[in-house]
Amino acid sequence: MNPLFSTRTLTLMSAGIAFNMVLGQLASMLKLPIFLDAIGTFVVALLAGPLAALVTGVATNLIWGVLTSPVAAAFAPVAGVIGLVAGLCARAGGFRSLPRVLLSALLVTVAVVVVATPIRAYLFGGATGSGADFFVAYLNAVGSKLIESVALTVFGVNLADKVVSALLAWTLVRALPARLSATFPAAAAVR
Amino acid sequence: MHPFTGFALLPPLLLLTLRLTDARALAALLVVLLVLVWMGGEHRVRLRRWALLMLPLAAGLWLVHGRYLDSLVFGADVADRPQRLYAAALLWLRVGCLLAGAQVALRLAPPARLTRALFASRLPPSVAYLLASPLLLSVQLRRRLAEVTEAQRARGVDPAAPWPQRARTLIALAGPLVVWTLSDVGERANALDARAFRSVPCRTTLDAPAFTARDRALLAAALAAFVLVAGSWLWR
Amino acid sequence: MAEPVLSFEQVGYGWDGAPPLLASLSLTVAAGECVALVGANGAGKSTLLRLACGLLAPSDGRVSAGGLDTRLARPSALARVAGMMFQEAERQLCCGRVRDEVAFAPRLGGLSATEVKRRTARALEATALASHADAHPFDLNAGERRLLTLAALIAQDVPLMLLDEPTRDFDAVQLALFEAWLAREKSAGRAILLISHDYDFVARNCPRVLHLAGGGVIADGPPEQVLHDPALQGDSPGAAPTLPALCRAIGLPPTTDAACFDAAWRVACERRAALSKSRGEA
Amino acid sequence: MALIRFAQASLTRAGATAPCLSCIDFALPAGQTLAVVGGSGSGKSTLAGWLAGWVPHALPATEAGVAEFDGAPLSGALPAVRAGQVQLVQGNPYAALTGCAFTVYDEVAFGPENLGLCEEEIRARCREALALCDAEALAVRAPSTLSGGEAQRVALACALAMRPRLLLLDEAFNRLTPAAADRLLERLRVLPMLTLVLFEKSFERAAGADLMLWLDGGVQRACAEAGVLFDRVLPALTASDAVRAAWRSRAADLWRDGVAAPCSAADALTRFAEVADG
Repeated sequence: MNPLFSTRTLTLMSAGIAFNMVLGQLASMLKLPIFLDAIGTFVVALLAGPLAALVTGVATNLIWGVLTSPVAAAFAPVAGVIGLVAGLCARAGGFRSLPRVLLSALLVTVAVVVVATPIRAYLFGGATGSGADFFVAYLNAVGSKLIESVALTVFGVNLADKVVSALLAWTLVRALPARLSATFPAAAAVR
Repeated sequence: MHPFTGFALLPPLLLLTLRLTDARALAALLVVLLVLVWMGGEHRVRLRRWALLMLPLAAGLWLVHGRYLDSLVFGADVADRPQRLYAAALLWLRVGCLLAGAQVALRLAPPARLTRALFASRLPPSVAYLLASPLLLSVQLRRRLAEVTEAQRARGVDPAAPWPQRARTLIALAGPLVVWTLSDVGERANALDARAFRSVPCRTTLDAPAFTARDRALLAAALAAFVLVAGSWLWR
Repeated sequence: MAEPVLSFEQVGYGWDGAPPLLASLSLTVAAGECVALVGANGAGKSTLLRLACGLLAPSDGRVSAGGLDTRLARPSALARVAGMMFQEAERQLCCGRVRDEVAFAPRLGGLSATEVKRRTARALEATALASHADAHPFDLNAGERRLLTLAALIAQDVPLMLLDEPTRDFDAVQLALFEAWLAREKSAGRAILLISHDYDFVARNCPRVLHLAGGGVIADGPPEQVLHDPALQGDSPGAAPTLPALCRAIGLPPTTDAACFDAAWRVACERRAALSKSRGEA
Repeated sequence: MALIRFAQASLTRAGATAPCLSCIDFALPAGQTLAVVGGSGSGKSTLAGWLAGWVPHALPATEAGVAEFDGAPLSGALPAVRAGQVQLVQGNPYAALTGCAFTVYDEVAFGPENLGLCEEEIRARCREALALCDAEALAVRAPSTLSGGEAQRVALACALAMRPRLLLLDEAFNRLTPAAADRLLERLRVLPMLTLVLFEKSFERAAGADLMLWLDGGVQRACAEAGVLFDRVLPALTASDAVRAAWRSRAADLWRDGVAAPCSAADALTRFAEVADG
């Protein structure tokens, strides 16, 4: 019987979780307006496909929820969607060139807005303690409803974040030693 | 005490925080939990971690729900500010309680024992591995970072350099760490395969953390609390 | 005598809570010297190298490399004076391409692009890695990876080189390449301090050997004299360095030089042939 | 019957056109020792991975010809399934650490635990493996703090705890002192029911094996006893100065017919004396 994930995919997912957590922690410590907590998920999406990336994303936020912040656990569905959409984009050739990577990042962002906005608006009243709260407050002040302000902010912040993350992950995977990338038969084309 | 027992207290806690709608009651709960955190080991780190997350969240909630920008910049009518802020405070207290509760649960589960418990649990080995991986990797990453820092210092990277050079330093240190973590994926998979990882469905675990009568009692208490809180909610 | 490139003055060092690893150790290495450091596992050889390039600060005494007190100098200044090859090559590699890895230290040192390029090309040529310049360091085999760390060190261009087990991963061809480089550097006046368990290699290349034991240098002299210590030799009869041992066993003048041995052996063989021939005639 | 059998076997890496290993042709009976020798990049580690059952999961490649372990094809099975039979110890000992353990003892026990053995059996195996590798004192240490030599002892102990029938040692002792390496190898050689394959670039470490297989550029050049191959393989391998002197002497025709080539530095001393006296 073949297991769902090969051992290789499993260790890759564990490395992906580690990346997500280390970088996400760094971004939140430095109070950056972006999260940087999906780079590992993107790397897994590129090398092992949508399902592995989905699990990586969800696992990251669940573990995070227990270890440091319950806020992260609430956003686990978002992390999963990022992995799923990024993996599907990668499989469809969305990481073959720079313009395609940017388009993939946009698609991921749209998916994130759909899932994250309700969570952020209803569970946390629009605030999560990051630099982006200021924008929510500002937009809210200009006169939009809370949910609209949140959606707009989520879109803006995530677009920046996902573009940076996708580009970083893409560069990383392109620069991998050939000996390693050859052992991922399901890896998406990156050039 | 079994490392998992602490986490069993989280669901009733979650339910309880949702059930309590009075800020004073929530605040009292929060104080109790924070005192519990303070009484445990490593309380300095844990309390700092708590504060690092909760203080910015407070600022964010205050900014968004106080609608200070509205009134200051646009002169909007914010007569409902107290109600809004009260709701935000409730939310903040709930998150704070959960975070403090998680810290209490973690105190009861040191990484080595938690990993062992995960591998000994009924979870499939692959799931146990994924859940344990941050615990396992954080030790190795820290060790590895020390090695990388040493090697790069020998080549002239100054970890205590002034700011303009700091970015360069960061790249020089983060680069090898990332390359290593990814290159290590293959080696680690080979090592796991070589040790017959997942080759039989049921693995043995030496010195598996025992599930004692006390754990059972606590688990029962947690379940009872859960039922109690849920029941009281439904009753009303 | 000129200022030594490396000097230890009454140096003591110990890890926290453990008995001191090194105690009142003094030594100097001059320009153009190639010195080998030998001793049992855990004698403190690697620690001594780390002290020499300032990665560790001595708890007593003073270490100076290229005239800099390692305790006071900044890493960037020390990196212009002393370079280190670590025992595990994988731990110091940080770039995605061989070329960038070699150029790392010169770039960090703020050299001009042309100078970096020149040094990189020279180092890659000296280590026969030019054809792998665009490969990923982790795609190289163990010997090539070790050569890559050597190339990075060559490009760093420091007067004092500290090598921890440099020959372990080399095959015969790579070893010959390395020894040729070593000979050139010695005559060019570079100071080299290396750790090796290969006593034949030490005897061939290092005119001076330090035996580290019990927290200090217990012997300092030519390889044959120092390596003869029973503490360094296993219980096998083929005591290293093996060539002088062989010479003694068959009654030739002891040497560590292969050409000298070959010449002496040829003479011995011819003399014996002539002798048996004259016996036959008689 | 041979435990390992290769007949005109070759291996081609995925994406490559030319094979990375070819003309592999030998049979190794159970309980014997084979030494695979060659320089850097000669394909030793690839052959080691192939024997360890890495093809095609960990080593994406296709094989041609016959490559069998115990009568069954070498490749195709999941690597974890073969772990109880075949163990590979690599030159980089840190690659053997799973990272799933916080002490050396747990690391050694991890393999037998995965086999689902009973606790006493696991403890017995750990005790035995650590003792054989002189690593008892390391048992309580954290695996990531081990030095190279220590990690190599632990890596070997981890492999032995799986009680393999075939043990592959890919320059597994290169961080130990020569004396320590010889001592360990001697202990392994007398273990009953264990077939050893060494992968070496040092002639002397390889010369003690029953059979020597010479790889050059991924091609099997020869497979015979060490003494027979001596004159051909030595230029490609590392060796002590005394053994190399013997090679030069034989090449220069300053050797006596009937005196065999030396297999070690100590051996060289007596052989040279034979040539000189006889």
